[in-house]
Amino acid sequence: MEAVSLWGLGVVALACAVAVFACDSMARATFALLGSLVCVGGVVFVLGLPYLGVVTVLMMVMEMVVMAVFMVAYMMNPAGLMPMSMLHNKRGALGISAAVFASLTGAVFLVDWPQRRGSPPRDTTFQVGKALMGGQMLTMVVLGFVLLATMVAATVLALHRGRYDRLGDDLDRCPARDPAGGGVGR
Amino acid sequence: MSALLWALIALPLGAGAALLLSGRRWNALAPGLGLAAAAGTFGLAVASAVFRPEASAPLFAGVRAGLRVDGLSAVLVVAVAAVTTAVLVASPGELGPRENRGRFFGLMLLFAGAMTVTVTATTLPPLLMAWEVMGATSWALIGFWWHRPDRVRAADTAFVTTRAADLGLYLAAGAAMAGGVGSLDLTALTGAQGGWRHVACAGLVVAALGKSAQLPFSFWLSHAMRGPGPVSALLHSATMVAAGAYLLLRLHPLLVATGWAAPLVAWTGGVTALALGVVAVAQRALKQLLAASTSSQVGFMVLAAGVGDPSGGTLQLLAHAAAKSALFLAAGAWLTSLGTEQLPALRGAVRRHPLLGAGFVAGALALAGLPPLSLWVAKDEVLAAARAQSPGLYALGLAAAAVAAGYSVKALWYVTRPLPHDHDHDHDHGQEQDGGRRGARGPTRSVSTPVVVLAAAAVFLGVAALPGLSGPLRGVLGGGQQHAPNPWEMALSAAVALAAAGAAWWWLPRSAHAPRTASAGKRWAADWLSMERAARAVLVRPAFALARALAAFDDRAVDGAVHHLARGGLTLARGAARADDHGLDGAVRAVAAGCRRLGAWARRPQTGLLHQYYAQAVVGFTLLLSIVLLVR
Amino acid sequence: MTFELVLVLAAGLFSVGLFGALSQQSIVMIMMGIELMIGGVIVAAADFWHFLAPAAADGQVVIVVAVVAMAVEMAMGFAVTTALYRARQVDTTDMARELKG
Amino acid sequence: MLTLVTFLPLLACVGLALAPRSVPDRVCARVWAGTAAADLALVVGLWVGFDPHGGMQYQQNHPWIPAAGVGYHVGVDGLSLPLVAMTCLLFLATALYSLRETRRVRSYVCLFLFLQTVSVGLFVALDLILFFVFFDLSLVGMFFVIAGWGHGGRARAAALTFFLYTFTGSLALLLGFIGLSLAATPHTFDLLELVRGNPLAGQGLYAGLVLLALGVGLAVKTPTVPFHTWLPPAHTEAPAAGSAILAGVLLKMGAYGFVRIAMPLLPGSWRRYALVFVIVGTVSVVYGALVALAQTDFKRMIAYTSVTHMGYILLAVGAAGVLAGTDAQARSLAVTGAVVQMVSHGLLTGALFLLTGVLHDRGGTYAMDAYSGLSSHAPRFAAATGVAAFAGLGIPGFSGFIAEFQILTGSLASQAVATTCALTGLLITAALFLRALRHMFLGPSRLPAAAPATGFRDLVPSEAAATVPLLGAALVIGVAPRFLLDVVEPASRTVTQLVAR
Repeated sequence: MEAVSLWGLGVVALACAVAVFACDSMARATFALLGSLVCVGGVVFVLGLPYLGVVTVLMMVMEMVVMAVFMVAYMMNPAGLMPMSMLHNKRGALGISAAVFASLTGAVFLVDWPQRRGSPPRDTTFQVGKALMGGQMLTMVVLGFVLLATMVAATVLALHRGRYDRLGDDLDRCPARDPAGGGVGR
Repeated sequence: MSALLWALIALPLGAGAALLLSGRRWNALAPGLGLAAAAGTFGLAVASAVFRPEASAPLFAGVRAGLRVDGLSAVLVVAVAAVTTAVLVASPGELGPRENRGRFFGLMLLFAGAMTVTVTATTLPPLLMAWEVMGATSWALIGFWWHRPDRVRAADTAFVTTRAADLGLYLAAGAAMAGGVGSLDLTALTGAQGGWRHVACAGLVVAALGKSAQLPFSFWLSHAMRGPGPVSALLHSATMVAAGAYLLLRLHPLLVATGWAAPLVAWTGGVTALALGVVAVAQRALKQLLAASTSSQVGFMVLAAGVGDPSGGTLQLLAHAAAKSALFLAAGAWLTSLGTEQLPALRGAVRRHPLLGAGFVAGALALAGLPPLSLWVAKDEVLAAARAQSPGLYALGLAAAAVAAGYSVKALWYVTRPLPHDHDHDHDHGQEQDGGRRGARGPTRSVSTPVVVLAAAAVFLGVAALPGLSGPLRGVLGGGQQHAPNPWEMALSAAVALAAAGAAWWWLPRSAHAPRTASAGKRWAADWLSMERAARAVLVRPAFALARALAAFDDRAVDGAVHHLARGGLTLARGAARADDHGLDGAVRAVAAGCRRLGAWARRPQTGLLHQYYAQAVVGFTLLLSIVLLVR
Repeated sequence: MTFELVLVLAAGLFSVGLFGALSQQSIVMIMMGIELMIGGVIVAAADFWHFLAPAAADGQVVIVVAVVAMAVEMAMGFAVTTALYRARQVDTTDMARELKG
Repeated sequence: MLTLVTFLPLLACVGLALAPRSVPDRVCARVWAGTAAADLALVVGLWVGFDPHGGMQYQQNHPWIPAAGVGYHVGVDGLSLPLVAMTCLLFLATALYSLRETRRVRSYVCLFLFLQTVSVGLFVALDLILFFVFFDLSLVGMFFVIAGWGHGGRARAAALTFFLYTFTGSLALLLGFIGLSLAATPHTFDLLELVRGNPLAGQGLYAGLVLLALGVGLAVKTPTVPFHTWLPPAHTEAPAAGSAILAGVLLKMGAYGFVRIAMPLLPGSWRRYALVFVIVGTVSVVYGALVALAQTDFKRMIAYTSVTHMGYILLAVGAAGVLAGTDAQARSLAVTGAVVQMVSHGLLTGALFLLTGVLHDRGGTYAMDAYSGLSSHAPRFAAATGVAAFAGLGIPGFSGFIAEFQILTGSLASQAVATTCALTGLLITAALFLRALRHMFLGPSRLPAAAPATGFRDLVPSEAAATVPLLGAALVIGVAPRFLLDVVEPASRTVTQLVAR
């Protein structure tokens, strides 16, 4: 049963992945990607990690919806209305990715993987939670900071007003013409 | 007692130096002062001859400057002082009032002092010092009228020749020191070991022959005649030329000790006597004739020294000194008054100045060696001693005596001819004006008296040497195996002298008028056996050529080498600079350019295209992965 | 055998993503390619965890990190695209080559 | 006391240099003359208090560079005292001579005061490095004198040649000194210790090399034949006072070096290579005399005669090193003769060069054939030059004869052939001096074109006061040499014993 479901999810994932780059319209590409990543979540679920599987699926859904909003915002051919080939250097990319695929699969089959050690705990979610909150606390902290930094950086980058506007063209106006009044010494 | 000897030396040297420095300031007083000093010296000389003082002073390390008046030097000191006084009496006549008399009298006194030191020295250094000072004063006196370059050149020749011979004395001193005679005492020279004694003896002989104008060196005496009259009278007749003979007489023991020296000296003396006699006969000028005769007479003294007859030699020296200085004074006087010294032009000079003429005649007769006079007696002594040595020498001596008679009579003949008819004309056509003095006025009495006195001394000295009376003289001179001449020898030499005189007297009128066809021999003899030309060709000209060659070599080769070295240094420097600019700097610049190119290459992958970066990243990772897998 | 097959699946996903990232001009499509690659990584991590080391939680931590990475990548991608679009009104990598060396 | 004698001129020099510009030239010259006179008086004081048999006296020894074993060690003995006295007398003479100098008098005076300090310093130095320092400073001083006040167009070139040539020599000397100090244990440059220790007794080759270095260095300074070509141009271009000092004092530094350093410190190798020095000396004598004979320039001729006189010294010093065939008396006589020759050559050639200065001042040229019959124009000048020339060629009654007689007598024993050749030097020197006197002073009167219309002025008092005392000193040494020989003989005996050990 597990093998069959794995096979199914795998084939669907690969098909959706290929579809992402095959279809013209951005929207269809987005949903193909969603499909592929949902199958990935399913595979993880099947492999005994229900919590992580569900988390992956949830995140993918959110991302794809956001991506759809961007498609509309930037009018990037949302519905295949303006077919344009966004590809360049296809042969080079194909060659490299085929080479990578070949070397990876070669490695998979050539390396004599060690035997399984230990058995999966009863509750894998508890295992990852205890690990994150225990031994891997450093990873948890780092991830936390990374996420925070990403939020700040993404916001700053995306703002229409740069952080230097208030200082004028030659960057040395004193005091700065700050649209949002207040601040030190003003 | 040594104070007397120091005074004897100090008086002439001091007075001479003072007069020399005074120069023209006391021109009028100079003759008086000079004469006084000379007289004082004469007095001291007589005193020292009597008391025989001795003195010495430290000079070098282990070498003392010793002076002593013994038999031989006593006689000579008195003789020198006497002749100096006589000549200085005659000098004012010679020199005009405008001449630098201080310098003249100063130099003459300096010379007298030096001669005194020479005859009294017992060690080599003072002898050498006096010897050289005599040479220097003779240079100064010969070149006294220095306005005429030929006179100065003559003085130079004389000085250089005598100095060349004087090197022998330096050699002798060195040899003595090397031979172990540390004190350089003359008497101790025979004690020098091995070859050094021969070297010392050779040096002394050469120096003596040089100073006494013997054969190889006698040409300088003809140049010395260019000096003023009194100078020739004092230096080049009585004292300086006699110094060499005196030295040989004193060092006879050394000559005998070395074996070869005595015969060499004897034969040189004899040959010089003969050769220079012939030269004298061939001369046309009176002073040249007298000079050659001096050389030949000194030859007799050297002969005496060679055969070991100090008393005969000394007597010859004294007699010759008196006679020859008289003759020279007379010749000098005539030169100033008649303005010429050529014999034909001096015809009848005796008649013009009777007193002076008488002295000249007496001196000439003595010089001829005619029987009753002093030179004949002295010559006999010498010839007797020579005969004891070897008959060859005796024959040589007799021939020389004959020739001596010949040239004396020649001089006499010309001088005593009757005055030519144009009596007054003779006066003013004076040929070469010497020293710019007009010869108009006759010789004053101050010249005649010393001439007469000297001539008288020359005549009567012979008496002292007669066999009966010669005993005390020999005692004074310190004896030695003497050969009193036996009567037949004296008769033989008298006969030879008279015969030669008669023949000359007979032959002269004929040759005087005969056309002058001078044969090669006559010209050779007239030119003093062309010794000077030989010396100049053999020594002087090559020396100058060598000097010029060396100077050129020095400037080109040695200096050139240094400059080439410097130039080589410069080219090396330039080469290094070039190598530095193109070599090293070039390399550095090439490296810089290479880096720039590498920089450009390094920027090529940075194309700005995102996907190419991804491709590069993937390729990089795969390489890293493979390395990690392979390496581990 | 399924262990290797799942790994092949992961490799396949990774390669397709790579192909997409390399060949697409539009930034968004490139981000999609990267999304797929990270998905491949998640599958591989889960597979390793499941078949090799179920006792340790490291596999799961890798998955968590991968998920966070996916989120960060998406956020920053859109921020950069927005800034780029605002500045240059262009959204393809070919036009934005100012950083050329 | 010695330090005062050495550095008094330097004090005056510094005083003058710092004095305000307003000090007139005449005062500078007078200060120089006064200082020189004071220095001479001090040296006479030293001489009076000097005990001939006392060896090294008035010693002062202070550490200067202790790490390298270098000390400021000065002292005087029989060898150096006469030379110091002669140096001070010569500098006083040049001071008097230069009273009428007009060109940049202040720096001229300072240079000469500096030169006096350096020369006296060298003769009293008993430390090799101190000797070397003064040796080189003298070169510097003389370079500026020749370059600055030389009259020829080629003055600078001559000065440069002089400096570079002798400086290279001094480097060889330094090499030798270092070799010497390294051989001594503990390393020291002090002369007396090196003499006492005799460090190089055994090593044959090493000592030979050190002697070669010293020999070359000193041979360049006393110009011996192969290395003499810097002397004639240096002299012809130098001003009168400069060339008097160059000939009178600087040449003695090299000769003094042989007697003070080479012989006592390297007895073994000196004895082994004495023949080389004898040959070089004899060649210098004959070569110098012959080349001088061929000169047409009066000053250049005198320069070459200096080479001859230095050749005599080298002959004597070389002969003193040969033990075979001689006894101690002959060898010490030779060394005494060498020292007296240094003093006499200093006095006589110094006077001669000052007189040639007068000649150039009046006639504008040194060429001998430009002048004739000068004694009618300037009798006193002619008399002085005549006396100097005759003293130079070795006429008894002057110091030249005393020196040359002792040298030749002392050297003949061991070096018969070489000394006989050197004798010809005497004859050639006599011939060339007489030829020069005849050409220039006697005969009909003729002046060079450059001579002023007023004719040839006779000696002015300042010039007479400069040259006559020098000739007077030479005369005193010639007539009564005992006062000098009493001082020199003990020292030369010690040197002879040192060489023989």
